[in-house]
Amino acid sequence: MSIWEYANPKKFIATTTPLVPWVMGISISCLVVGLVWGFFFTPDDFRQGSTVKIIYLHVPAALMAINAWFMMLIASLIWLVRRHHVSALAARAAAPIGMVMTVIALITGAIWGQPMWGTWWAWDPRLTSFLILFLFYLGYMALWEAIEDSDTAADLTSVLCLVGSVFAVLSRYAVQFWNQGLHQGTSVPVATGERSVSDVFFVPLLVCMIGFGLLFLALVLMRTATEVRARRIKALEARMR
Amino acid sequence: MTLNVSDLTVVRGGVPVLAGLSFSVAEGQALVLRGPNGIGKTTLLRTLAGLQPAHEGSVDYPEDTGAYASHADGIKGQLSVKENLAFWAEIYGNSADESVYEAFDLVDLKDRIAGTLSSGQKRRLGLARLGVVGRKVLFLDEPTVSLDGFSVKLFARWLSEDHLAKGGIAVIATHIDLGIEAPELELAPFKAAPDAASSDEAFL
Amino acid sequence: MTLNVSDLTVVRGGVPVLAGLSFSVAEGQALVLRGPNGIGKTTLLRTLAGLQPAHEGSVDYPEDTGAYASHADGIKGQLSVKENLAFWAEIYGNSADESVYEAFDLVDLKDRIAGTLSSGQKRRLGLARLGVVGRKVLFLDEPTVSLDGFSVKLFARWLSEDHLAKGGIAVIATHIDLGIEAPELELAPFKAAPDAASSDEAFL
Amino acid sequence: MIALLKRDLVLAVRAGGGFGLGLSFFLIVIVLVPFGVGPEAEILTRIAPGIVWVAALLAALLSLDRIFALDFEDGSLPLLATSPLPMEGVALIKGIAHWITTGLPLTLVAPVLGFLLHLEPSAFGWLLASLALGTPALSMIGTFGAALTVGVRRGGLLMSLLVLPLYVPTLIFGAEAVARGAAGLGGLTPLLMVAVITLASFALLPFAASAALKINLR
Amino acid sequence: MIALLKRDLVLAVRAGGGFGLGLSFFLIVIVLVPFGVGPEAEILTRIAPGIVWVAALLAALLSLDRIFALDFEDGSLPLLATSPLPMEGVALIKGIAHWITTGLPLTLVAPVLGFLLHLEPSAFGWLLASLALGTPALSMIGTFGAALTVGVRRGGLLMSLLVLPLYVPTLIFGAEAVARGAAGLGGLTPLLMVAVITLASFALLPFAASAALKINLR
Ligand code: HEM
Ligand SMILES: Nc1ncnc2c1ncn2[C@@H]1O[C@H](COP(=O)(O)OP(=O)(O)OP(=O)(O)O)[C@@H](O)[C@H]1O
Ligand SMILES: Nc1ncnc2c1ncn2[C@@H]1O[C@H](COP(=O)(O)OP(=O)(O)OP(=O)(O)O)[C@@H](O)[C@H]1O
Ligand SMILES: [Mg+2]
Ligand SMILES: [Mg+2]
Repeated sequence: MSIWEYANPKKFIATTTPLVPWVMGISISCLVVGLVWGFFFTPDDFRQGSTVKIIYLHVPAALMAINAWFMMLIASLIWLVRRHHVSALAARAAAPIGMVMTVIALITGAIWGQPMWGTWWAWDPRLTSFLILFLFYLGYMALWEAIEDSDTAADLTSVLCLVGSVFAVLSRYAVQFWNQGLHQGTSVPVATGERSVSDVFFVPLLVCMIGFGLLFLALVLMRTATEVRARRIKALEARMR
Repeated sequence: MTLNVSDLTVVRGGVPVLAGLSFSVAEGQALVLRGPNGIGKTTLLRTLAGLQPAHEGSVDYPEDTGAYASHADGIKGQLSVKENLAFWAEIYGNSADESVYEAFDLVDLKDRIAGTLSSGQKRRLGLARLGVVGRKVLFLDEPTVSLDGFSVKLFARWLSEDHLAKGGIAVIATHIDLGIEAPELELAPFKAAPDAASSDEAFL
Repeated sequence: MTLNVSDLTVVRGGVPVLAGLSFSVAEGQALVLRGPNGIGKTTLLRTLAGLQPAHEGSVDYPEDTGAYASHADGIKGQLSVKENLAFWAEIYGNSADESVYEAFDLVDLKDRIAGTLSSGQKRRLGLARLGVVGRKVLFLDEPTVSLDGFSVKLFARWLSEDHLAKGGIAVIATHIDLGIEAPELELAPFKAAPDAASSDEAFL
Repeated sequence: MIALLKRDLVLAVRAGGGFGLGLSFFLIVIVLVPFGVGPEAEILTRIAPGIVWVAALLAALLSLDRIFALDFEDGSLPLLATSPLPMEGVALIKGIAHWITTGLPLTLVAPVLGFLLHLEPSAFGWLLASLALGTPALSMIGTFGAALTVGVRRGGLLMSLLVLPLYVPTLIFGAEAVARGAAGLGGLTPLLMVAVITLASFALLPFAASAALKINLR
Repeated sequence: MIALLKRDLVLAVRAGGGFGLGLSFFLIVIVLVPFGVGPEAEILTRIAPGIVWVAALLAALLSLDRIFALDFEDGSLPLLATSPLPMEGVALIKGIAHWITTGLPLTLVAPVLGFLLHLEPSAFGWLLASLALGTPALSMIGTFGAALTVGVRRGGLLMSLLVLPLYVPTLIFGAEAVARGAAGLGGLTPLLMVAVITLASFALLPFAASAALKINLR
């Protein structure tokens, strides 16, 4: 028995359907615990005041936004190499979720930026590379939508995902180069200091991250199952003709 | 050299259209594909030419000997007739000699910009391309569309005397009579059953 | 209602191609244009349809009764068969009723995206457009290209029973036999002499 | 005419999210400028009105060549020309359809992008108003340009060349209205000029476009 | 392969001045910016490197969709795919032809336009070098984008959406090289990065483009 057995659409649905409620349940528990803990039971930061609490949404969302693309990359590779339909559909299913995560990270970042930097938006390298990531998601999804034949769409989006990943890394490097060179006035997002802040902040953050990760997993499983069923309907319709 | 097709299933838009096709065409022979509109002639020819993968079964002929002519001619309207032919000849590493223009009655049109040709003249130019590629196995999709009676005869003459007689092979989809001697293959019996295995079968 | 053409000269790319054409087609009649590739059938039909001006002579039929069908079908690949027909019907202020689908054997294809049709199916859809425009005078340029024998008969039946029998007129350019009773006009004798007056004559 | 408008909108949506795409091009152009110019907020604030307008113009431009080209290639255009629809109506509808798929979504999203370029807060209203009044002119002028070049292969670039000078007045007045609004000077005069250009385009250009189409079909 | 390159260049010239048009688009975009932004010299000097680069990028972008679309529509592409030319070679040649008709003339004329935008005199050399090294990458990346979207109707805008984020690194390094040159900081590092991107694009993207083409022709 190999793991590829689960790449069979029917087997996939049969295996994952009972799992989804559990994953979803744990994820929601983690989120509730993490967010409530973070929002109500941690002290205000002496420098940032209560605005620091947005970190419980911002950081996990940012993390998942990147990981979603990474997952799509792996799923695309599996499709190109082994041609399992489920992996192509999983990549398709992950894209909108990743995009929403990117948007959440951008919006919470913007909301945070207003009190911290006095501006909603700055062309900071990290912010900028997220904007680019958002564009990649947009293009990837648009290509899926634009092509009628599902296998063709899967092939082309996989190629795009591969090439896009290389360029995304390159962009990230470019953006850092660009901004550092021009000497940005605002402080870099608190990538440095914050984690050194006591566990009071860090533990609930960790819980939230786990919650977001599981939420992503549950959503991907659900959406993949939906894509599989949509494909099944299409196949059945084709047969009826 | 022969073209061997065995147990072929061809798919279009995820749906199998023809299944269980087997035939072989020997050197110097042509095969005429017949069948009503939408039976799958174009799909079959594209599969034979290697533009799309066979869903099942195999297609076998020596590599780099095939050439395909589709409904569209691949003619550049901005180039002259001569330039169009010279381009394709060069791509295939040949040169377009005078006899091709004669065979397809293009001598007078040689320096005309292809965009100003009439539909039949354009089609003659598209067919003349086959005369310069120097390939042995031709897959022709309705080659005589828009041609008048005289031009159809010209084409039939070129096909039998200049191509088949020199050891070529041709598979031709057509609705009209070409006036060449060739076995016909009626495709209707090979129509794929609606529940035949498709590329989506994993989802059913 | 008749279509009267008198002493017509038609021009293509500044060069006259046909000259001195006169004919008339009465209600309920069709006229089949014959002639080798490049003689000027398409040019003539475009002139009759009013897409290009007559160089000399006159074309006369009641205004807003003509419809033209060219080599290209004007089908939108992204729309379904039904949507394509409904669009043209609406443009002409009509509606596409069931009988048109039957007349052109499109009932099964009604909800298919037109881009996935085979070439013959597409052409049938293009012809079905003529069934929804409700025009009396049709100018048809090689309507049966790519059609199989059965579809040609379908079209001939529609033309004679649903169009001509109801007082329509049709001028049809074709290279194959349509199987309808209609006078034929051979265009070769009307080929314009190379020194015939052209639009550039002022420079000669 | 409604049928044609409906069809064009349906086609725009079917062909892979027509609306979304014009919009994302606009977005991307605006995002690219800081990459070129650098991230300093003061500079961006200063050039934002001009850049948003230039981006709107380019987004409109990029989709122009499809207004008639697709209909020309598949033979619909001669069929429309011999149909009972007047050619002026066809041109008008094509312009309107282009605006609905490009200008309208672009106008709605422009404030968000002004924000990325650190546009002065007081200018947002002016930006919205000037785009709402000005983008229809861009679509209609573009339709005329597309009609002029419809038979020409590779007409896309030729058309840009013809259309861009025609866009200049709209661009100047539109950007000026926003810039004055940002400076608190009141941009009513340029805004009015934009409105005049739009009205005049819709009153006159359909006739010119129709003439150009008929000539190109000959 | 030479035959294909020759044909594409001849077609570009025949189709109404291929070279001239890409160039004039570049020119017009650069001329439009002062209309939008206002004529102050200091601001223009400041944004000139970025604007020239963004304009080059848009000029390249505008002609991308024709790289394969025309060949697809008239049926040449399946014929090329069944010809002895490897598809990678076709993609490579198409990229080169696009560069010769767009990137090359644009690079040659860029200094003149830099002048219109009051570019710092010390930056002209950097501008020329960065465009010469960077525009080939724009063409090759664009060829990949065009290959991805070749079968798709209205692929033009979709392609822009896919290609523009891929253009970001080239744009940043290119504009940065000029900006640093203008500031007298020495733009060698970004220039080197541009060269690396170009080399890598030409080494790898023909394969990706060829894969995409084959899939689209299926
Ligand atoms: C739209 C604006 C913003 C975006 C797109 C954004 C994006 C990101 C990204 C991508 C990460 C990286 C996650 C990781 O790799 O672990 C991150 C982390 C973080 N951001 Fe933001 N950010 C934004 C605004 C802000 C603001 C205004 C602040 C607060 C001043 C902030 C504070 C942080 C912190 C504290 C982290 C965690 C850093 C770490 O522990 O590594 N961000 N953000
Ligand atoms: N995406 C699709 N989905 C479903 N069916 C399709 C799709 N694309 C094509 N078909 C169908 O596949 C069949 C085969 O088409 P093909 O073009 O091969 O026919 P053909 O024999 O060449 O017909 P013609 O004589 O009209 O050219 C047709 O019935 C067509 O309608
Ligand atoms: N710009 C031009 N300059 C010179 N001759 C031209 C030009 N355009 C078309 N012609 C010629 O005009 C003639 C008439 O063309 P037309 O398309 O009307 O022919 P047709 O009878 O429809 O032919 P077919 O049966 O092939 O469709 C052709 O010989 C064509 O080569
Ligand atoms: Mg066919
Ligand atoms: Mg003709």
